[in-house]
Amino acid sequence: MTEDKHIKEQKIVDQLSGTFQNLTGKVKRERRVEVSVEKKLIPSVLSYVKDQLTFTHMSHMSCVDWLEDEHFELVYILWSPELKVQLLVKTLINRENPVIENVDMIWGQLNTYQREIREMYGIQFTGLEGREEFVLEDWDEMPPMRRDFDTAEYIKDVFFERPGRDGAKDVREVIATRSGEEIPELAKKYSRD
Amino acid sequence: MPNDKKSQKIVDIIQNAARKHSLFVLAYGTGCGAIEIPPTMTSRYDAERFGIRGMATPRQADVLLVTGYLATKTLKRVIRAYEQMQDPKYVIGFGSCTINGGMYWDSYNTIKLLDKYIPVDVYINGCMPRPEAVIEGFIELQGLIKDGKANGATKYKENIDWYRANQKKVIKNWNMPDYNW
Amino acid sequence: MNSLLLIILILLGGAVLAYLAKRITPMLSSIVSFLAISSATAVFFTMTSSTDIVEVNIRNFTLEFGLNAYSWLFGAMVMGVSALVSLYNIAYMKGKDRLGYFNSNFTLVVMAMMGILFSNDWISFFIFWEIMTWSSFLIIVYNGIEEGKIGTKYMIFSAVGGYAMLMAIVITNSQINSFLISDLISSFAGLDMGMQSLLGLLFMIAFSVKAAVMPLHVWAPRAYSDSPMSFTAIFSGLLSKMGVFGLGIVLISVFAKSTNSNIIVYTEILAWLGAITGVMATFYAVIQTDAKRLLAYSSVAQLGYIVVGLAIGTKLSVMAAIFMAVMHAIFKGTLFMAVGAVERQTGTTDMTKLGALVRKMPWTFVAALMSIIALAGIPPLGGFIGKWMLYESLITSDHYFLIVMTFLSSTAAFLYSYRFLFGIFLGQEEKEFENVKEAPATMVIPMMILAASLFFFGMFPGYLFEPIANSMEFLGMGQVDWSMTVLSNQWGDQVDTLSIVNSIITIFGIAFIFLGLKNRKKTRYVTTKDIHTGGEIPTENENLTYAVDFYKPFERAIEPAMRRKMDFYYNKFGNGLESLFEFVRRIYTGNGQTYALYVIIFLVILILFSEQIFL
Amino acid sequence: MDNSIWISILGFLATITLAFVVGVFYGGLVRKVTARIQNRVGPPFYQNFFDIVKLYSKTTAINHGWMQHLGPAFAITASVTSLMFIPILNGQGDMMWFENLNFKGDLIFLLYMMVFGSLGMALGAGQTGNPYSAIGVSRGLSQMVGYEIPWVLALVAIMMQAETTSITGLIDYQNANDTWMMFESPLAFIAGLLAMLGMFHYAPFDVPFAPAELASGPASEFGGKYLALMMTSGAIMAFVKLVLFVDIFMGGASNLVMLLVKTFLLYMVPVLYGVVSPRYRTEQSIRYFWGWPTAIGVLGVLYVVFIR
Amino acid sequence: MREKATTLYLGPQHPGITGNMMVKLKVEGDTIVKAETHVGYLHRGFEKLMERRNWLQSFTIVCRICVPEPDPNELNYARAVEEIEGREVPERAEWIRTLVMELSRLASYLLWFGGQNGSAGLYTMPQWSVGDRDYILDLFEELTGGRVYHMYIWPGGVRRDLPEGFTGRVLQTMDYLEKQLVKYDQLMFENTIFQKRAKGIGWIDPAKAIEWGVVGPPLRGAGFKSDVRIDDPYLIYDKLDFVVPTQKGSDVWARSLVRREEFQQSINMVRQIIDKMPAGEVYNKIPNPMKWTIPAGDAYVKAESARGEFGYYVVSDGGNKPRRVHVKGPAYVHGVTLLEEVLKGANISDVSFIMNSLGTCPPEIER
Repeated sequence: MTEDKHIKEQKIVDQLSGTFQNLTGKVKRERRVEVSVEKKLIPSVLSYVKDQLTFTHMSHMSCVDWLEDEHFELVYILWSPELKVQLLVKTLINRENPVIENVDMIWGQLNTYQREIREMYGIQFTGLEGREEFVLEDWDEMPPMRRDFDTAEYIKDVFFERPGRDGAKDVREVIATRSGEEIPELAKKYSRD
Repeated sequence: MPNDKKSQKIVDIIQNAARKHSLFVLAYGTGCGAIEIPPTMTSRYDAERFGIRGMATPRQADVLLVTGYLATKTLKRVIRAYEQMQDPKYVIGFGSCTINGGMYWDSYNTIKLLDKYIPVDVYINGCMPRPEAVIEGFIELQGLIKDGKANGATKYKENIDWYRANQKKVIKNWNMPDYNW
Repeated sequence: MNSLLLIILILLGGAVLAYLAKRITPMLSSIVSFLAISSATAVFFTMTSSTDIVEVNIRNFTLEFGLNAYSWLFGAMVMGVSALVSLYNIAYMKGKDRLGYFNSNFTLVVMAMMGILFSNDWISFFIFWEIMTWSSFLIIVYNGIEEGKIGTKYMIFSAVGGYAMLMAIVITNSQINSFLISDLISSFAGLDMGMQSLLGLLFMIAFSVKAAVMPLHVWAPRAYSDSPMSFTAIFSGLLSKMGVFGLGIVLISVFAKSTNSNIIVYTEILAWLGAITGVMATFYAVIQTDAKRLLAYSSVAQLGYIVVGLAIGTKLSVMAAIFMAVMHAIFKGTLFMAVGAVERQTGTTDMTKLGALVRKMPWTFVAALMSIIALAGIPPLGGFIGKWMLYESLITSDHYFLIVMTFLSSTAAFLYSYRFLFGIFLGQEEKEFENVKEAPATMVIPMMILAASLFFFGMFPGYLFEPIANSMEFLGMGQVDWSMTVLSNQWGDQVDTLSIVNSIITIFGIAFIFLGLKNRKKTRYVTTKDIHTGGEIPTENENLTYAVDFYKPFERAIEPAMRRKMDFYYNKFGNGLESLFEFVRRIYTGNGQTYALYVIIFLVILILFSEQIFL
Repeated sequence: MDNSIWISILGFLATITLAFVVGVFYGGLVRKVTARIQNRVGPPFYQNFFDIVKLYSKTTAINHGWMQHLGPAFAITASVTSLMFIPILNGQGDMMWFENLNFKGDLIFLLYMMVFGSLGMALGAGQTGNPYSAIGVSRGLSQMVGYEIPWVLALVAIMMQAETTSITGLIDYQNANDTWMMFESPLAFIAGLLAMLGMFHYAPFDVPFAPAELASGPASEFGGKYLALMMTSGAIMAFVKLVLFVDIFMGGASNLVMLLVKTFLLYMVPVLYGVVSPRYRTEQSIRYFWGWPTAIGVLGVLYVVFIR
Repeated sequence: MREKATTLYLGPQHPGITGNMMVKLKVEGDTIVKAETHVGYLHRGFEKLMERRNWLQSFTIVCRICVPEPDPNELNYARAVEEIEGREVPERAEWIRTLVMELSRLASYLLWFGGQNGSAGLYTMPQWSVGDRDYILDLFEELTGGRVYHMYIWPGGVRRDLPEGFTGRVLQTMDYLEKQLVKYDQLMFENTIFQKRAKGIGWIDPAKAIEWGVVGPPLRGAGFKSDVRIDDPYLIYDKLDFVVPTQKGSDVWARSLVRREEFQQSINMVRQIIDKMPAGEVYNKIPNPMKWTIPAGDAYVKAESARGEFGYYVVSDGGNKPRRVHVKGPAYVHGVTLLEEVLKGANISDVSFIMNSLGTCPPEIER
């Protein structure tokens, strides 16, 4: 990852860190640039890169739950059709009070992404419009994509247990014992007991 | 139950033969198994040979094909579609997910055992079942119909309370009209 | 006393009494009106005969009243329908304002129509014609200011028609020196060519206004739809038939004998105008959202067919036209009454708001269904017979493109027929109309009687053919063959209505009973909310009725034809005339007495200075 | 009363049975032919019998009110009554069984009788309150206005040529002149054929039932006995339309074999056209009928009027 | 008082809908005034499930995200893992991966030919093209053992080498498909009714296409020469000779033509790959999967699927399970924001038609 190999990528990082304070950026590889900013800078950084740096295409927006570090990481993934560079804008928000500004006026489809993240992680986007329910229906538990949501516990309460899963036994083994058949050698081999 | 051919009346035999040879499938691709339905219905496997045919609305359909796992949101629609169908009606559980949850056994949003919620006449296993397996399942169902043994709908009506309790356990906001049987 | 005068006097007295009776109680006014009309009907059916002739001498000229087979037919239609409508009127108008005003004018219209039918000379014809125009105008403006404009439009067109008629009468008198209708009939052929053409044009304009033929139809839809429905049943069903009545006399008895080639061109043009009226009015009816407006346009379209039939002038086509005129009076009367019942029970006639009244108002629905089937011309009801004869007459008289035009409009009529029934009676049940009840019996019974008569005439059209054949003989069409249940054209093709009806009833009965009885116990009756919506559960306030822009694709397809709206030009023209007619409106202050006074002054002037005017 | 009424009732029943069997059989054959074009085996030709019997044997039914009975009842009434009034064979010996009410109605009556069923069906569909049904009806009726125009033009042309409006009269005319109407006035035949494509509601004119948009269209809420009766009447109606067309354009048929051959060949026209065509939108379909077919129909009428 | 517009529930149980989703339409007449996409009927919580499975177990899951076209998912996941871990992939494996990708693209287009024409009411086309798709599925079955889900592309290469004689059978199938393409042309692209239906329908404003996030054939149909295979080259696409077709119309017809041309291009590419494929190893073996850990880091990789750009954002926290796998399918934008926008003012007849042309596929929206 030498400097001379990624000139246009480095130029983007330089321009961004020159414009915004507290912005750290690096070139990850060819055509991949990553910057980290404070959460209050997100709207201005996004509109800057869209208008000035030709990152007109919004590829993706993601969220990672760092439970241990007590923050969520939001990632805005942008693409410049002219420079052919993928830009990842990252920001951290507090896990206790997950609020960030809504930016769907910059890219309309961000509305969908933010609604999904709101539903899945419980992050509030101030001023975000749109239906409260996106994917889930009548969900009254903790937002399911948070890492402290235990699906195994949840399904025990709500759904019927999958037979054969009790006691972490192998399915074939359980079925075989139930019907009184001989347990095949193959099954014994994989038994977890 | 002596439900073999001898004890059936002649009318029943005709009816069952007609039912057997004419299965209208509700065109509802509930899960990812729906991707194997087009090959089943089209030129290579051609399920229409056996009188299997897609129908657009539940009023006209005989067979509800649950193609794979059901998310709880879909389960509600499936129940509604199933109850809108007219007797005699049959359910085919398609794929491992309907049998025991399949690879989504620990998902928070899919049901694991289909026949706790609606009665299933025939299961087809596999992930996904090949079109040959699907047709095999239909032929199995045809055999059951011929012998008058495909009585899932009757079972559902008799045990409606039990089924309803199970359904309401998963579907939190039960705002569907309750049907009187 | 002569029965004709008796009828006129009963009705006139009824009008006056109805006006006075509102002082006692408003309801009484409607009842008086009903009593007057029904007793006049009783007199008409029991005491009149076609030989009654009575002469009334005023100063130096004579008004002659009489009855003939032709006017008897129309008289029977007018009296029969208006008696039922006035029964309906009692409940319909209950609780409305200014009942005395309404009912006296209502009775006056019936009186005027009977007067027109009884007139043997053009003077009394004209006088009653004007009374009819004025009293109907007064009812149009009954509802208020907005109706004032509609009334003005109606008045302008009626005035054009009236002046045309007046001129025609004056010219007739100057040519043959007689006011008698029969004299005109006998001596028309002797007039010179130019005079024949002129008279023809004037009379056609005069009657076409009331019959709402294409360029002169503009007043009709709004006037029909915005009057009280019990009056519209008469307005659209009967009053427009006076135009048909006049056209019948002029076209058949007068022109048919003419050798003038211009006249034949006129009748051809009139036939085409009738057909175009039919198509355009049907298209307009298809895109309406208000049930009353829809029926109003449909009336215009139906009158188009009748005009076609009269203008073609073969035996079969005239028979078809008169048959359709009678049928139209019956089914359109029923439909307007049904709409009135719906309006009374729900408060609206907007088809985008109504829905699923079939369970709430089943009898109204049955009446409307029968009428719609007749309107669409579907066998076995009466409407079919008129349509069949019209087509047969068109094809046997080589009017090959006219048949396509009429067929186009009658096929498009299925669209608005269905729209009407669907919009009001079918579709999703609405919370708003949950507590709607069936209309009172006095409203339902007249509708059912009329609907039943449609069925009767569909089965035995011969009962109607007989008077029609007689009146055609009177009009000089010669001997007309008819039979009780068999229709036939001049190529010898036949349709047997009795076997059609039998066949339909048998098969329909078997199928209906089969469906009703099979698995009767296991048939679940569900609400209209329990439908297939892709598995979703519709929320409460979501609209599941397909009601707005029902025929959007069709509208898109006929867009080129609809681009030039005739109404638009007339409205422009009307706006230009607005200031001119401002003073006219100032005279029509909306007070009944003023109108009555005005009418009386007009009549007195007409009679006193008749010599100066007419000679 | 003498025996003749029983014989005629037997004749009715024989006619209905024939029409039903042939109609259903054709329905199965159509599925088979379609399947062969689509590179597959297809259902057996008697598949539609099973379907209808199965639907009759459904034990429950949904009903949204008594008007829903009306739709299928009207449909079957229209098809059976039309059948009664159509000459099926024009020979002398066989005619006895299939004569029915042939001489008591004519072409214009039939035009209206065939609409009777559609309007009834539409009313039944309206009662259910399903928006898809209403849209389907709106499309179907709109399209009907489209194809009725060339159809009437075609009929007017041939009726004026033969100077009769009765179907038996038209057959007699063709027999007397020893020709078929399709050769006598070919333009009218083409217009009629194009209109017939619309009457059969195969692609590209299947907007009222377009599954990709409307599920089942007007029949969305009809199942079990209702759908069975509708399928029965549909089978009979297909037969009626075919026989009518054969009668007026192709000289009728003198025996059953001839009838089957002619009707089958005729039926293949809309079916084969449908197999390779996508669906028109409603207004496109109306405009299509008001375009070339109508022009050809007008020319056909003028041809009869001026050339003949 | 009911609202003016009629509500139409198009789905989830509706034959015209592509998959298990619902478009709630508000219509006035047959014109749509508002469309709302409702998804979630297929939500399984894949991304949650992957947190509970180790790196290799997740492979069985990713392919199930997009049912009609599972291979881009496998590829993306594998490439993301390789990028974070820094694992080398043998040259031959890259070629085989490309072959698999192009075959899967062909299969997907064949399914699309069927869907597009099925929604237009031409039912012969699905019968032919879905039947022909089975020939490709047969190839997959021979190569991977699975008809639909292959689980063939693994980190470090592909699971096994090509079977004996496989390339010959691939070429045979390509010849057959090329022959069939002529038939498809006759039935679909030269069909005047289809053209009448397709032209001017589902128009996307080219000026806003990039901003709205349009990718794949719809974007190329709007006149943009945008393809991940040339913009951000992966595998061995830079060594292949192919054109990226574009059209100006930006309507259903333009998209159809783009797809038709790409179908031809893919056939050509498969031939080139088989022609030039080098010999060698296909698999850089991974350690014991239960103990296989990936160093902390993240990667966003993308690949061009038949419906557009598929993106995977994979985060590792240094453990033996992924911290986060976030999938972005083309339908995420096409099926929600774009569809709602395009359907405004459209005709009811065209809803399914437009959905097919955009390639809406619900499982990748909700996962």
